[in-house]
Formats: sequence, structure tokens, C-alpha cells
Amino acid sequence: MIVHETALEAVADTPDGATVLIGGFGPAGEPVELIEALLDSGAKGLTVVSNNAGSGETGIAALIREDRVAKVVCSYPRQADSRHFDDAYRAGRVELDLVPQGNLAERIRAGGAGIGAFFTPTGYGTMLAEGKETRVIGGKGYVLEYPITGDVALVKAHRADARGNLVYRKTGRNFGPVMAAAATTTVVQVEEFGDIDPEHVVTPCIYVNRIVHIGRAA
Amino acid sequence: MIVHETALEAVADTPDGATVLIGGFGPAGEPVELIEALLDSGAKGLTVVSNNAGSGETGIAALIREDRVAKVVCSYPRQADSRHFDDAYRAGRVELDLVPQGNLAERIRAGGAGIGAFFTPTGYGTMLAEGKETRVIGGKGYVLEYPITGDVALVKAHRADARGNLVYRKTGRNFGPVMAAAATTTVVQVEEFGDIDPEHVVTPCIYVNRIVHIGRAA
Amino acid sequence: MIDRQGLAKLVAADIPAGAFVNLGIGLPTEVADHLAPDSGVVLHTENGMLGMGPQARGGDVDRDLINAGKVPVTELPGASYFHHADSFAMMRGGHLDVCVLGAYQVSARGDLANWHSGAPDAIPAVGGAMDLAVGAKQVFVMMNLLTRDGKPKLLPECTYPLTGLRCVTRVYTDLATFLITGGGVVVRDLHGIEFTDLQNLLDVPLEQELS
Amino acid sequence: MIDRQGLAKLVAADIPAGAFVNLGIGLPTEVADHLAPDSGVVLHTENGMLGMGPQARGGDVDRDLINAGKVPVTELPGASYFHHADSFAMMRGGHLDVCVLGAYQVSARGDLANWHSGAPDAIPAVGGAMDLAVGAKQVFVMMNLLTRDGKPKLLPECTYPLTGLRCVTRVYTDLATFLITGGGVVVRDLHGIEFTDLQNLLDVPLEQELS
Repeated sequence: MIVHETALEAVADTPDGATVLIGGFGPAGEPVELIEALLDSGAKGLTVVSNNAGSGETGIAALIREDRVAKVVCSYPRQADSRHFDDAYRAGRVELDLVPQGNLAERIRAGGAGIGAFFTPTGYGTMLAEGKETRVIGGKGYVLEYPITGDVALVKAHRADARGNLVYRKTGRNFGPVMAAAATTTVVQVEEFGDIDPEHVVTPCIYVNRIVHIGRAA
Repeated sequence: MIVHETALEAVADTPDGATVLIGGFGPAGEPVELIEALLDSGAKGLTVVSNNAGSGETGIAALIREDRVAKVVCSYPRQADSRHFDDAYRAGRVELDLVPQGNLAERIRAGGAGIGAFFTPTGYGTMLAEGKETRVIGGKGYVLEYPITGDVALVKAHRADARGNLVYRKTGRNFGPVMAAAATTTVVQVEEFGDIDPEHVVTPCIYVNRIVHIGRAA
Repeated sequence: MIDRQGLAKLVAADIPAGAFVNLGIGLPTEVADHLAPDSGVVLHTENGMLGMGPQARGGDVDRDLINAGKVPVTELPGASYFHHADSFAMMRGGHLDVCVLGAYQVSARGDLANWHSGAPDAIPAVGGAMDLAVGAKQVFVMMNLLTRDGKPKLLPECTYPLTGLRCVTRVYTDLATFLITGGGVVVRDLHGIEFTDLQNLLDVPLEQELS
Repeated sequence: MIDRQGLAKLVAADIPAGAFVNLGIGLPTEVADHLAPDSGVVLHTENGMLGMGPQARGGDVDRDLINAGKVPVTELPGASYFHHADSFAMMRGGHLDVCVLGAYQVSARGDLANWHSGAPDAIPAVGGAMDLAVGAKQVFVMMNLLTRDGKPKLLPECTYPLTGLRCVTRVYTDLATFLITGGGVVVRDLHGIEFTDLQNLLDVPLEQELS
């Protein structure tokens, strides 16, 4: 694990065309500064995997506005003020892969956990299962879903210890732990450094490659 | 969640033929008093799902000695002094379903998580995959494994709060969290009651049905 | 006919004490205001929390503590936090007792349509709707029985894209409460309408609950 | 020829600083004693811990803190605990840099046999062996090259039941260290034996590492 001085330094080597897992659910756990740094890095043609597709002018919305995103894999692209996604989608500038939220979380978990594929009941019989393999097991219908992994994960945590173990704050935890485990390079912005009781660790240090101290928004 | 006065009261209604998930890895997290109470309950024809098949004269070994166990699903039945399992197995009195440890943990997790089946690389190409569905995904071989659920789970935790949230101690955590989520009725023996920070909860109270205070072995 | 608040009160009264419940975005959220303080009902929010409290106001607002609708909320004693995969495992695994959702349409056998208007130019967004539909032991729907232009939303077959198959167990509407059973649609309560008038509004054959 | 301690020292020297490592039961456990204190190597034990320290003695023994061999161990600063499904997800997901295992047999293409003697009356027990075999980025095997009655354990094909296919990357033995590559078996180090003598012991064609 390496502690970087700046967010830009931590994401500067993100290649064009990379798949980037971006944590956060709404404002909670959104790694705003890392996303801004990714914008500054100039990487383009990105596939962004995140629950949402951005709103307003910051974060993922800014990446889309600046035409860095080729594809969004998410559960809920439509938000109050998600106009940059809406415009890019309608103009055919960004592809959308819509995934039910629990399947998204489980597919990312499977990516980190080395599972080859899994049968989930979510989406069975709906248009989001069209073209997918299905199976009835024990009388219940399931859809086969495949893991999602990333070249890079951008995650916001609350605290890191000296080894890189992480804890989160409240519902800011959301996708962070599964994304950290599913990426080749996991970059984490933390609000503080400090000790963590081994019983309380949420993301073990094995999943953390780079850390930047950003501090807590006022 | 109901707090019971005695371990026997908490497991007394276990029916003959029940599938019982029993936590613990060696002595760590082994719910010894709950297993003894299960023996006292008189339930027989049990399927026991646990990492081991007991050693010495207590715990699962006692259940097997008293001929209460029809089948053991485990990863490692052979231990120092596992003679009651060994004898019963060789005499054909107990059936063995041998499952690689990580597949056992993941199958129990799948049982609690509503996953219909999953492809795992573990065991591919070995005799433990014989007769199972396999598939090559992305050039790698996988075996299809199905979820494991229990009628009852017996789990040892360190502390419960007033709602039934749980934390464990060190490697005593092992199978407890996944088993608690995979059983119809989860019975937990705890060493103490007390508050738990919501950030530190390992097993949320939704997975806990019955609690008995046993105290900590000297 | 009852209003939104009346409907929320009805649903709240049907939630068993101590139940684990997920309340969907919109009207279902208002059910929380009508739960008795001593009911012991525990609210789940799919973004990773059990024991969610009321909406946060003023100094209690914390950007890291929001509900699935991204509204700031509070934490009750005995709460717990977990990550998204664990949260949806809890739903998918059938551990929630009740989930309350809004709907565009419900079919007579309990199919749910609540995520997509079917409009060809709509930007699709599903969120956790499909996971909620398949996961809870009971799925309660709250909706007006008729669309604004008077068309029934309880139908022999949904015409909108489905969220889940055979998942809805009860439908609470302004005009009546319906139980979706394996056998058919049973009217449990009439909210100021006669049974025959209700039947005349719908193409779904109705039964009256035996009392 | 080198002894057990010498072999453990050799393996320890090949583990990169800062690596995440799982040491199997038996001889591999002894590798820990030879890791430099400042190596930053983090030990994983599959029963739910990263940051495992040395064996516990006397008053440090805690029945809730054991390794996969059920031996009491200690906790180092920066440790973490997790449940079994998370622990094996860590292994299966390829997050461990190195795993060190004992073996009955290894084949020339890296198949591993280390869980079952093949005896028809044996009570089978697999534990985490198959998970370890498929999971780590590198699988190192430590074993004597020959059985007690002089038969080679590095073979064209394993005759014992397999633990995993094409998973072993290196084999450390008393007589030599072998690299299992896509193309063949390469001898990296000879431990007091001539290459031709080594080749005469084995039915597997050997190459010498270019230096």
C-alpha cells in the first residue's frame, strides 16, 4: 500500500479505456476528489461502474460532460439533475448497461471473490433478463449473472490505519468494500489516518493499493 | 429475538431429521453448550453442517456417539481424536458429504443470500466434482454448487446487544455470520450482553432468533 | 375513498410488531410516520442499514447517513451498517418480513410493474426495485386503484414492463385493500365503495374475504 | 541435500517484501520463522484473519485465536478478522500473493495432489486445500523429492487424487528447487546434487535455468 500526496498522483496512470469502479450512493461515500483527479488525468473511453450516473456538474457527471465515459454500468442513471448523462445517452455518446442494484452489488462481489457466475432471482421474467441464461431451481426462476471487475476502483473511506485497513462512516460504506476487492488497483480517499481495532476492520488492507488523505468536507 | 434462560429451552423444539448448522472451527467459536443442549433435547436423525465432525467426547462427537446424526456435511472430519465419527462412518451409521472448506462457506452464504447456485473454481477437475455440473468460463474451469440452508443454526458469539446484534471474538467469528443468515431459526450463545456500536455489528439482529447467555469459559 | 395519509396509516397498522421492513421511495416512506413508537418495527434501507430513524433535520443532517431516496435520515438505538452486497443478500435471501412499494400496475397473480413507464424514449432506471420485489416475505403495494384518466391499475396482466413475477401479496389502494392469493384476488377492506361498484371498475374477478 | 529448516529458509527468502501469504499446515508453517521481521509479509489464515503472528505460548493462549491447524497463535499490529466466506473469497479471488503447501505429488504441468492418499479405506478430509490450490497468485510446494521408498513425487502425471489442476508454480525439495512453467519443468537450484543425477531420478524432462 502506498500513500500518495495528491489525488492526481494516485490516479494519473489510469489508461484510456479502463473500467473504473466508483463507490458511493448519492453523496454518501462518493469519492469526489478522486473522480475530479481522474478527470484531470485525461483518461478517456472509460467504462464507469457505479450505482448512479452522476448529477449536477461534479463527479461522474463531470466525466460524462467532458466526454471521458464510453459506457456506464449502473442501476439508476436518472436522478434529479442528471442532465449530462441524459444528454449523452440520448445523443448516443454513452452506452448504458442497466443492472438491478442488488445484482450490481453481487456481481462486483463475485468479481472480488473469484466466483465464475451465479444464479440470481432478481430480474427473472423481466426485460432486464432478456437474452440471458435462465434456470428454474427448486421451482423458482433465476438469471445467470457474471462477475464485474475493474482495472481501478475509486473508493471513499473514513479512516485508514498504517497498513491500509479501512473503516467507513454510516451509509457511506455502500459499494466501497465490494469494489475495493474487485479491482486490480484500488485507490482510496480517506478522511483520516489512525488505529483500527482488528475486530472493526471492514476492508482488510489486502484490498487497498493506494491511499490519499483528503480530509472531511466541512 | 427471544432471550432464553437455558440452552435446552432454546433448542428443545428441534425436530428429528432437522438440518443443523453448527458454527466453530476447532475450539474457536464452537457453541459447546448449545450442542450439549441439542443432545439433551433428544433430536435424532440430524444432518449436521459444520467444518469438522467433532473430536473427543464433547460437542458434535457426543451427538455422533449417541447416534443422533444421520449425515455430516463438512470439510474436515478427520481430527486428532475424531474416533466417534471414524467409528460411525466405518460402520455405515453416518453418511459423509465432504465439501471443500471455501465451497462450504460460500454455499452457506448463498443459502442466506438467496443465490440459486454459483460456479466456483474450487474442486474443478478433482474427485469432489465428480457428477457435478461444470463449465469453462473465460478459459477457467468451474463447478456448479448449490446453496446450503439449515432449519436451525447453533452459533457462538461474543456479545449481543438488546436487539440481538452480534459481535464475535477473533477467529471465533469463522462460520457464525454465514450460518446465522442461512437458518430458519438461529440460536446464539453469547458470553455477554452490552451495547454495540452500529459500525461494529458483524451479524445484524435480523438474523438472530434466540439468544442464551452462557458466559465465557474460564 | 381514503387519502394518502389514511392509506399509510392502514399499511402501518398491518405491519406486525417487531417486523423488519423496507419502505420504498415516495408514498411508502410515509408509512414510517404511522408506526407505533413501541411497535419494535425495524426499518431497513437497501443502501446498507437496519434501524433507520426519521428524516434528519437541521444539525442532524449527515451526508454519510441517507436513505435509498438519498434523503438524510437518523440512526436509532440497535442500528447496524453493512455494505451493499450484504444489504441485498439480506433482501434477496428473504429475511425482510415486509416490503412496501409503489406501483404502476399489479396483475391478478401478483406480477408487479413499478420501474418503467414503457415509454420508448424514457431513460430506464431500476435501482433496487427488482431486488425488493423478489426478496421480502410479503410485498405490499400502495397505489391509487385507477390512473388519472380512470384506467384500472389492478389488471389481469400488466402492460408495463415487469419488475417481478408473482411477488405482490397485498395491494392497498384508495378504494379497497386486496389480498393476492394463490387462488385469486380477495377484497379485504372497502374504503367507502360497494363491492359490486368496485368489481365493475376492474377486469379482475374479485372475491370477498370471509369474516 | 538440505534439511527442513534449510528448505523453510529458502522459501522464506523467495517471498517478496510486503506479500500476503498463506502458509499451509505442517512444514510450510515453519517458513514463518525465517521471514525477516522487517519484510512486511502479512500472513493469512483461512479461518478468518490477516496479520497472524507467531504461535502463542503460556498466558498468550486464547481459544478464540487459532490458525488453520488449530494451533493457538497471536495477533500483529494491523491485523483484521473476517468470517469464513469473506476469508475464502479473499483466497478464491486471487488476492493472496503466495500460498505454500505440502504435497504428496506434483505433476510436470503443476497439478497438485496433497489431500488424499488414495487408500480405499481412508476417511477423506479436504479442509481448505482445494481452495488454497486454486486461489493464490503463486502456489509454492514444499516436499521431499522422493518418497521413503525412493519413488519420485514430481511426476508426469499424479497418481493420487488431485487437489487442483495446473496450480503449482514452484516446488521446493530437499534435492532441488523447480519452477513449473507453461513450457516445462525448470531446475532453479540444485541442493548438492548434479543435474544429470537429478534427471536420472525423475521421469519428467528437466531444463536448467539460464542464468
